[in-house]
Amino acid sequence: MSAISYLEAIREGMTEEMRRDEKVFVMGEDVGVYGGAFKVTKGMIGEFGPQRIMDTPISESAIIGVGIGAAIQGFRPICEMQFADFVTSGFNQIVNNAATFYWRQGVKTPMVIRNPSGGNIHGGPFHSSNPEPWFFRTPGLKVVAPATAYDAKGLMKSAVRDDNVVLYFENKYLYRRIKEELPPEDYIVPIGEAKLARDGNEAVIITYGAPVHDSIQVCGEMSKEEGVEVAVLDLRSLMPFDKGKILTIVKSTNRVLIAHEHQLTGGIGGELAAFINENAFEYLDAPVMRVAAKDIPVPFSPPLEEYFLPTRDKIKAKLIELLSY
Amino acid sequence: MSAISYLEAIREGMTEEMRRDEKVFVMGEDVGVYGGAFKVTKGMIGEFGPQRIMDTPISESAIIGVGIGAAIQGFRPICEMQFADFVTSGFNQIVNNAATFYWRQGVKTPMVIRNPSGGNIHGGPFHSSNPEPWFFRTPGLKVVAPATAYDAKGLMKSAVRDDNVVLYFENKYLYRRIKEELPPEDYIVPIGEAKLARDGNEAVIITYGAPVHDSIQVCGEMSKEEGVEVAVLDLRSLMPFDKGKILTIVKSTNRVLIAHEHQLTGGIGGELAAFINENAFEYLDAPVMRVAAKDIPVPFSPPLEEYFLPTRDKIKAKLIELLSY
Amino acid sequence: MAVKKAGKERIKFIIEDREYFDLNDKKKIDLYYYMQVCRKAEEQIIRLYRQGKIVGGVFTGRGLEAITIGSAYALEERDGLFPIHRDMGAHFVKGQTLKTFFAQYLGRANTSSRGRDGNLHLGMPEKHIYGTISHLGAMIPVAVGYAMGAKMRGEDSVALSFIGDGGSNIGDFHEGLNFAAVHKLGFILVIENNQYAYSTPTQEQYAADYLADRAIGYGMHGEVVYGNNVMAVYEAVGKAVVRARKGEGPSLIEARSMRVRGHSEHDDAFYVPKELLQEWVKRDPIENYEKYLLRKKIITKVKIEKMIREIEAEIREATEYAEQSPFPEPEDCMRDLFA
Amino acid sequence: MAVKKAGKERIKFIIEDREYFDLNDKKKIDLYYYMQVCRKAEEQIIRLYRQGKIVGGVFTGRGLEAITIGSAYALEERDGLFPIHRDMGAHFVKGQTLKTFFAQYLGRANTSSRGRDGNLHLGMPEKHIYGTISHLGAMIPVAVGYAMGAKMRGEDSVALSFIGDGGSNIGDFHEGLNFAAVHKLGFILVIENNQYAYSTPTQEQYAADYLADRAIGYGMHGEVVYGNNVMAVYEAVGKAVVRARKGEGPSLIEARSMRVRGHSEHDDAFYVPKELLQEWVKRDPIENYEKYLLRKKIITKVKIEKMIREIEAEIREATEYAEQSPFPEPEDCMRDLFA
Ligand SMILES: Cc1ncc(C[n+]2csc(CCOP(=O)(O)OP(=O)(O)O)c2C)c(N)n1
Ligand SMILES: Cc1ncc(C[n+]2csc(CCOP(=O)(O)OP(=O)(O)O)c2C)c(N)n1
Ligand SMILES: [Mg+2]
Ligand SMILES: [Mg+2]
Repeated sequence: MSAISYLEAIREGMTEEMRRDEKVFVMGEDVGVYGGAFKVTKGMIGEFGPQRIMDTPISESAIIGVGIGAAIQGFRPICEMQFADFVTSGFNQIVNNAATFYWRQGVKTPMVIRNPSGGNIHGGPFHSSNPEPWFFRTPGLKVVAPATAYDAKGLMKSAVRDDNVVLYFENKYLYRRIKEELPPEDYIVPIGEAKLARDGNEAVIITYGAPVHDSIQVCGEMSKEEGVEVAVLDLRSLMPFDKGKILTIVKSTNRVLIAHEHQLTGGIGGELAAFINENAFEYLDAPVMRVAAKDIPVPFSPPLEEYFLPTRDKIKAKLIELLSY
Repeated sequence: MSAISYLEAIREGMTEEMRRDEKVFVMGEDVGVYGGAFKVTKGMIGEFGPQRIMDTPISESAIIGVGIGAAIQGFRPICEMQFADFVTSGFNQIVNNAATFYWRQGVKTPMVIRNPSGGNIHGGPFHSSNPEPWFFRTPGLKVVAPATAYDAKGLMKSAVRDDNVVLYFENKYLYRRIKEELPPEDYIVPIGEAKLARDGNEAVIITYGAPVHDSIQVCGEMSKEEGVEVAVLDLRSLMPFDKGKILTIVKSTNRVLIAHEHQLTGGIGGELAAFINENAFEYLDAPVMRVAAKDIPVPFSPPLEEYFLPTRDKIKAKLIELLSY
Repeated sequence: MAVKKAGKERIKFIIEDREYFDLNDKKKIDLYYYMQVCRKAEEQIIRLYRQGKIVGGVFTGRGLEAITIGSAYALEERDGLFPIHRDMGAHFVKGQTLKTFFAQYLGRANTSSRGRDGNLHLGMPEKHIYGTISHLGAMIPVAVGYAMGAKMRGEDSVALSFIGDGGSNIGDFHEGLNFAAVHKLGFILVIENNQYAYSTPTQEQYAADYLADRAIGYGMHGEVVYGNNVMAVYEAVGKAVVRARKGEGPSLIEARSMRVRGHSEHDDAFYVPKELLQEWVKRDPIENYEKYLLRKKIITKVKIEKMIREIEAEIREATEYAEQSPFPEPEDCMRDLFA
Repeated sequence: MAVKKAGKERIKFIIEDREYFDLNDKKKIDLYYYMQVCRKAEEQIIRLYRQGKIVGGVFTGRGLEAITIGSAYALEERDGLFPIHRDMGAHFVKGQTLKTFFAQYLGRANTSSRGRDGNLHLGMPEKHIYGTISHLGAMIPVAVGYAMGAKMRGEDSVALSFIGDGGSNIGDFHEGLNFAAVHKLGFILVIENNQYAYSTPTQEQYAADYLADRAIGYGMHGEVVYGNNVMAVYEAVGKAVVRARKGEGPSLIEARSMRVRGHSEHDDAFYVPKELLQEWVKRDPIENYEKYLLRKKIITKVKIEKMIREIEAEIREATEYAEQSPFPEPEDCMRDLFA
């Protein structure tokens, strides 16, 4: 058994589910012979053929809408957005059609929408964004965002098996940068469960996606440098988010830093902070603090993007501020 | 001088700006001879003609996109969405094109996008929504949401004069239900300034739109019944929101209830709560509490919609909970 | 080289006296029956609306019955129907009951949407009727996907949807039709060209001679029919269904008619020229079809009267049923956000 | 009645020996010059990319120079240009400088986007060049609005934009063109049909014979040209500009060509059949045009060599300028979110 990358884990998750259930299929731009812009579906057409690894016209709204229709017919489409940024072109189908069909008509529309997202690749404003907050606030959608290969595979499997619409945010920066040995047997990561990525008692960083790794590293440094142990809670699922685990760790650490790669204002961190404030107010020794991207579109040129992103340095600085409050 | 309705105030705002500046024009579905689905633009075509009160095909994305192009040419379009719900069909143009043009290319795109929004009219999930949180979190957009005729007019004028993209959320329920005498002279309400709609010292309800009126009424009742004076801060502008006024009133009341008509989770209240928590932690005698719509689409049948909305009863109950914390 | 298009007047606004596809007398009477059911049911809705009993606004398909009924009559039970806001006629053909119809308009609990979705967003999944969302055009890609699902399962069922002259100008129309054409799916889109989109006349919605010509740009079959001749509509859609089942791909059928009432019941349609309205009131699809059936001796006056009495009785009964049906429990709307 | 369409083969893939609109020898040499500038500049970009100096990916318009340059050459300064990802040729004609071009690709501060927007999202507002966003089709309605603004001001300036065979299938294509046709706006859309959209061949993007046929469904002028003949492209767009200025409405021009490199520089285009590629490499728009100019004695070998030397010198100079240009200050990106 050898280690596989985050990207390969996504592919394995899809492949195994497609073997298990013939109703599962993939559709998107260039997913077939080409294997997708990031090669996530590479080789899959060889095993499953063009009917189940289906290239589509450049029509994000139709990709989602057709996916809904196929789901009504009992299929389980995995719709790929070439970049998460383009999900805005299918926005209406997601938030009004897909999100509501079951609630308003009792019609199930199981589907996964894959969104390669995130920055740090010099993609500029339209190839680097993290659009999950728009969906996080939309009733009827589930939202997941794995940070490790293990979770990428396990959450993909859960998403495919889920009878609802699951927005799957995969972080492009992590694709080939992290590797892990995965269990040989079938496993899933349940949607809605956070994971304690690092234990600690002086504070907790609640985060997901790429900043999970930065946070763990920062906490390691803080442990060495200052002797403080800070926990890292990897949400993994954003909607529903794991209220139980959040409150437990908050109540035992009493100091909370929320870190996310998308912009600060109106981000998911706001909701988490409000939730923690409402439900664990008496336990807080300091205000819930947040570190996030700046409130501008993702800039292109390296010095700007570095300035924009919630880098390790910024996480560390904010953590020190929190600990010294 | 006689009182005019909220709806008439919007029309007056547009009309006066169109008289003042020939670059201002209105475009949207059925805004011309028909005067708009809600008759907000009624009669305006008589004064300004079909070139400046322009009917469009049913193409929300083009309405916004064409508006951007006209703005590049020095015009100041006011684009009407027939219902705010349909803004999702123009979502991509707003969040990626309109919101970023100036920042990324130095090209100004002054425009107003009017969104008749809100529930309590038995319109069902797609004629009753409050989509402002999606835009609130999108860098590059200004967002306003007046609750009174005075502010409706004054904010319309500011929005038209602003060199940026302003999303103007007008509450349909208020259209003909509230009236006010307005000053005869030209006035504006600056974007970014909240207004103390009611003074008080025991707590503050921070809100905007229709719940402003419910909040004021609830506070009146509480004053009579319990002798407590609770302030109501009407945000009026959501982006930028008035950080100064918020912190001032929070620091003098020490208890905060946020009320908004859209769904709780991922709503604007989350950001406000997080912001208050971050910046006035030591002043809080209770957690920042929120009252909002339920986390489902807006239901159609009256008993369901009543259950869904943050009604006066619910605001009052939450306020009592806050005061007795 | 510049593109060419076919000449201008492509249809006659009369019920031509000829054979129509596979229509026999029984089917012709069926079509008449459904048109009367739809007309009478919608008249009842208007009555209830005036009595303040309807939740929400009221849109009807008056004058468009030939389109919605002629189209849906070409479907089998297993085919998917994706009706929009003027397509109650199609519902009834496909198996929507008068009881669920009235219950829905009164906001009651006993419909597939349990009072959650707007009155005309009625569905009936067990009959493969999928309730629309309000956003025009949004159901087109979904119906295309339904057709794709059928193909993937190796079945020959088709999907049918509708769109207006106004709604045809939204992006999803384009993306959906193009997708269907590329994959040669069994999808049929009927354009209800009723000359107005709310207050906006067609020349402010599009500049083409015929919306059906958009089919050329997608590489699919396109066709124009007289929308007030139920047999012609049935024929065009029926043939489209045959092609679809054979795997010959999608069809775009433009049915020309006129909206003879306001956009919805609160709209007096002051913006519609009186002469235009009069002309089309005279072309009423039911009255003229009735004349045709009588003239051809397919039906008798007596039979018609009996039929109408039965329909009216059924409508009364369904209305009572609906009025006695419970409103949903408030908390019920919190259930089933997720499956 | 079913709709009709015109026959199949509508263009010849050769540079025909005939008059082209108002092209005289000077203009013909101009066209050649810009094509060489574009070709050489993009070759330099590829060199810099291989040296790891470029920020972001690299997309080129190689083989499409006749389309982008022939089109933009029909514009005046006041006309709006809305180029997309393969249209550097159009930029140069419209006044984009080699210096700003290279500075942009190196992520430097001294361009209209100050390092904020992606390399090919270059603009130059003072020359009425508006940098695209990535979302395909999104600039179409914007360009239509630019044309509408011109009309509202009583001016006759026009707007030109491009779209690919793939991008033509996105909703904004439909909404934008329909809007332009209804309002008879001075908008010209050139479809760069280069047979592939990333890895996807045209038959998986659309099923129509010609994308230009979509013009019929909008009621506008549609036309197909050989995209590797710069004069034919210029002629079609030039005439469209004349019509646009006269208020005769928009045009949709499909230029047929081939993408002779990968989608971007990281793509070796393994999915493109070798023969197809060879066929089109032989049809290189610059080489064949050069032969035409030499054969017609419009230019000489000597003049060409001198021209190329000058271009290459200018490119070297611009590259140096760009490499010496500063990166933006980090905090600069926080400015000007609002005007
Ligand atoms: C995307 C979208 N925009 C606007 C509306 C509001 N609206 C509802 S019906 C209608 C007019 C529709 O006209 P048409 O498509 O011709 O259908 P008709 O009502 O004439 O049958 C409009 C503008 C909508 N439902 N969806
Ligand atoms: C809405 C949207 N979806 C997907 C993409 C990703 N993408 C960029 S270029 C491209 C292929 C474009 O093909 P085509 O339109 O034919 O233009 P070409 O590159 O061949 O010139 C794709 C899929 C995008 N930019 N925008
Ligand atoms: Mg219509
Ligand atoms: Mg292409």
